[in-house]
Amino acid sequence: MDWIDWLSAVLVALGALFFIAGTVGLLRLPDLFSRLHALTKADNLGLGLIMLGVLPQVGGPLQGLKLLMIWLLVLLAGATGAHLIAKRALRGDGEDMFE
Amino acid sequence: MSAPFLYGAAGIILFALGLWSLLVHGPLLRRLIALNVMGGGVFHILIAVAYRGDAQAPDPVPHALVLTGIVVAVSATALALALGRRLDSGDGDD
Amino acid sequence: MIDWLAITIMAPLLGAVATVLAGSGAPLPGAESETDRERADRVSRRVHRVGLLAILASSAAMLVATALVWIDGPLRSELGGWGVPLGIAISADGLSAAMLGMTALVALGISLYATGYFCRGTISVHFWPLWLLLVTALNGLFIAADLFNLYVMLELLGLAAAALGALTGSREAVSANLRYLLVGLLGSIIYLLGVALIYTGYGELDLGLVRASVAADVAAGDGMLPASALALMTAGLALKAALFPMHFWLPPAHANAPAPVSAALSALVVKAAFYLIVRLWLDGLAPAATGAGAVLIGLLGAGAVLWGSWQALRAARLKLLAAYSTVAQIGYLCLFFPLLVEIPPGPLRENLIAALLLMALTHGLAKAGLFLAAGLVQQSAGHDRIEELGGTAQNLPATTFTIALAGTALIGLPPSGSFVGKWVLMQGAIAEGQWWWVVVIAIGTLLAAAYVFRVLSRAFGLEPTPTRFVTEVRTELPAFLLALGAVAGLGLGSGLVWDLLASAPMGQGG
Amino acid sequence: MIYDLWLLIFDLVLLGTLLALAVAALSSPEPRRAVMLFIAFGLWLSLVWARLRAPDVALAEAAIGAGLGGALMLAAARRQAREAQQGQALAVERPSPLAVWGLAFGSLIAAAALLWVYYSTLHGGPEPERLADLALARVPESGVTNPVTSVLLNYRAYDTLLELGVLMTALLGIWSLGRASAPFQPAGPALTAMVAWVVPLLILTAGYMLWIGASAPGGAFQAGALLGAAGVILRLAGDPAAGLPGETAQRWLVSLGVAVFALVGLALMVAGLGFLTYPPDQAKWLILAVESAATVAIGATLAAAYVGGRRA
Repeated sequence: MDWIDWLSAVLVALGALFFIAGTVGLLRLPDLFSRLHALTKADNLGLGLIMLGVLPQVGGPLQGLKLLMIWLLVLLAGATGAHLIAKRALRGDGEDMFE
Repeated sequence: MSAPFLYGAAGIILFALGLWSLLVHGPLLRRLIALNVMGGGVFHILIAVAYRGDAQAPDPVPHALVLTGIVVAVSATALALALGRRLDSGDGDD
Repeated sequence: MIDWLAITIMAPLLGAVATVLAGSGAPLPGAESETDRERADRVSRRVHRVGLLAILASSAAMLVATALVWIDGPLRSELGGWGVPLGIAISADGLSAAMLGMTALVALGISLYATGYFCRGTISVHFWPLWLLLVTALNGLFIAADLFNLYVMLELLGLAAAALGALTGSREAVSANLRYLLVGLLGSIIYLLGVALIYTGYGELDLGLVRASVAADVAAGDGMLPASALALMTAGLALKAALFPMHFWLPPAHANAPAPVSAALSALVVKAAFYLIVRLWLDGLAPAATGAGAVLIGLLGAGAVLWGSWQALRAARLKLLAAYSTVAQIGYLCLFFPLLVEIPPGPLRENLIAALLLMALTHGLAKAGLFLAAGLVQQSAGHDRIEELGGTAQNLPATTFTIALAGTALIGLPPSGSFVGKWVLMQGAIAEGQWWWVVVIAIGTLLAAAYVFRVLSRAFGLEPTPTRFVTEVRTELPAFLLALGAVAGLGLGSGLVWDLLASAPMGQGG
Repeated sequence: MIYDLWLLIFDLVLLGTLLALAVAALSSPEPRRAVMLFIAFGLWLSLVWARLRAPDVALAEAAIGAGLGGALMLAAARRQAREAQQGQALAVERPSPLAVWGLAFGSLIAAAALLWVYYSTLHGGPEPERLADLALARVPESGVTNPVTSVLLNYRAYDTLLELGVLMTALLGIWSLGRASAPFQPAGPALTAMVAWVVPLLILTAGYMLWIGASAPGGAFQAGALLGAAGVILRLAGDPAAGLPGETAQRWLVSLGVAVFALVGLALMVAGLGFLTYPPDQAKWLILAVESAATVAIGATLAAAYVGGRRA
């Protein structure tokens, strides 16, 4: 293993740590908002780190671009999802999505 | 002990778990989940048989069979859910 | 180059597509205005025309395929030009051809009847595409020579059948057919597990190749894998064929479907699952068939004959009676298994296989006729409660005659095809020294006579003499012809079945 | 294949998690929780399949099995939960302990027997010659270079044609059952903004997936699932039709796959090559045509199934 591989390994491990932290937060934190916060923050960061770690290992710039896009999509979906959950929680737990 | 056996064995356990749940639990949604887990178990066996180690390309035939199976399973699930919805909504329309 | 086997699948499949397109513009359920009704009638007529055309083309192709097998022997075609084991083959021997021919006749009868039965509303818009897909699946199943292709056909059959059965939309129909769908799915998954085991062990899916590999394995004294696979597949298919005691889903599902659908389900769909059991036991996995397993099937069959006939006798409704009678009739077919496994290949065994096929065909025609007639009774009387059927013969003489003819075939009176079938079965049982099956057949026949006469005695109540024999040709004639075919056609022409099987024996086509 | 220790541990963790997720999904009585766990199970299953070098199937399971199947189940679970809230209490089922344990015992016996058969099949004798080498060797003649696509659209094209028939049958059954389910209310600005980004991206990705399927993991089913997912997202954001056109056009779209596939097959038969027998030099384009039609049909069918019935 040369230093690039070591760097990858460290970054991926760090990313995994963030995921664990996010999961622990989801399970242990008291209310929905802080859980949401922990989860999205940790996941976004964790995935970003894992992506950075894998980036030097891929075959070409196109694959790297795909990885970047995956991260951006997850960011977008995560942010929207968190927003929707929070909005619904603020309005009270009715079936407000129905007509 | 080999990877195909280990993975195939997990498939058989999934099949048995799903079968048990299907026979024990009544509600439609739980039955459908059980059937899908059983199906997943069978697919898992086929995927495990297709795996020939990391040095050799896997067998594409079981892969295609499983792909077909997945589409068939989701079709059946969709129809069953529609029948269940019709049952819940009563005889209002038609 | 015309591949008639492929056409038997493609004609109904493309017909289904055509009826899907023709069904555009039907009003939504609940729309009741005058223009809506007019629109519904217009669309409905269009779909009927397209559908009838498609079923005529399909039946013609099926009959051509049957005739070709009869004249030239087995048909086989390797799709995609890859050849087995890589590609998929379809093939037809005498057994497949006979099932194709029966399906063509029953499908024609049901289709003609449906144009009259579904003349109101938009139900025809939903009926035709699903019905043509059901025919596709049936044909596909009868000519399939590949274990996984059979799985796809089974699923197509199960989904189309459950959707058709729920067409009336009544609570009973939807709940019974939801249960039928789930049972069918369970059966398919168990079958697929058997296929997965076969692929694990032999790495092939073509029935002919699997048969050779299994034979080699069994000859080497190692039959555990094929026996387990056969057990799994049979269990899965027994669920679908409603083999006692896995018949619980059948009576409500068949009794609550619209009459043409009940006829198709009882005459064809259940038979297709049973056909596949026969195909596996006598052809694809035949070397792995064990006597103990066959005796178990025979015992379940005996249970089905007794229980099904008894329940039919106690049934309050005509369609429920017909459905329980189907359970019993599947039982008779199972009684052949313990004999077939014991008897070595030869004329006696060929005789038994032909008799089995003859009984299946007779029941197919007779039960289709009975269900179609029951549907007419239900439409005319507004119900099908047997106790209140007095005077039906006066209102619907032709239909009552149809019920009597179908009853003759169900009991197994001469000259019906099932008389010949039962006769050969009893001969075989006595020749093999397994006389107890004869007792079961005798009790079942007596019970069948009792439930048929129970209906007829109600129907011939003392009422004024009818003025017209036939009230509506379009619906009454197909039912009558099917029942007549079961009694006279297959009874007097039972030699045809022997000819067909002799010209294309099993195990050579696939 | 002899195991190295780390790989064995890795595999055991992977499979242990899979089984734990299955148990959790199967044993949860609350419908929404059960469905979410089932979706997690499906995603994990696709991860395991990726480990077994089955990326095509992994994609399909994630997109179709867990994704669209999950979306359909989630809609049903949500409706049940709403009915439960409105006082139509969910039937509380308490299966008798005897049945529970008896059936557990029965399933255990069945599993043990199957494991024994499976073990002796795999390790009882020489590894059988399966179709792998034959299938891989003939890929160059099949018109595509992804072996799974070779099997799906050439060697076993007949299966795939009928599989499209199964999908169509399910939708026709759904249509026969009556009206569509109630739509969702229009989305707020955040979701609308996401939809505006994601739906075009999904359609673009579907096209890419379809094209790349000839040579790399992907193909008509994965691409169709992406189109179906676009429909699901549109419906969630408030479009009651899930982005689908009017009824007549919908009927054309959902039957397009079967129709083109069957007509190509028959045309080849009439041309003297045999049903579904592609000439090797034109196989590539014929397969692309069939796959394009199938992609559109699969996407439209899945989206229409999510709508759940006929609409005015």
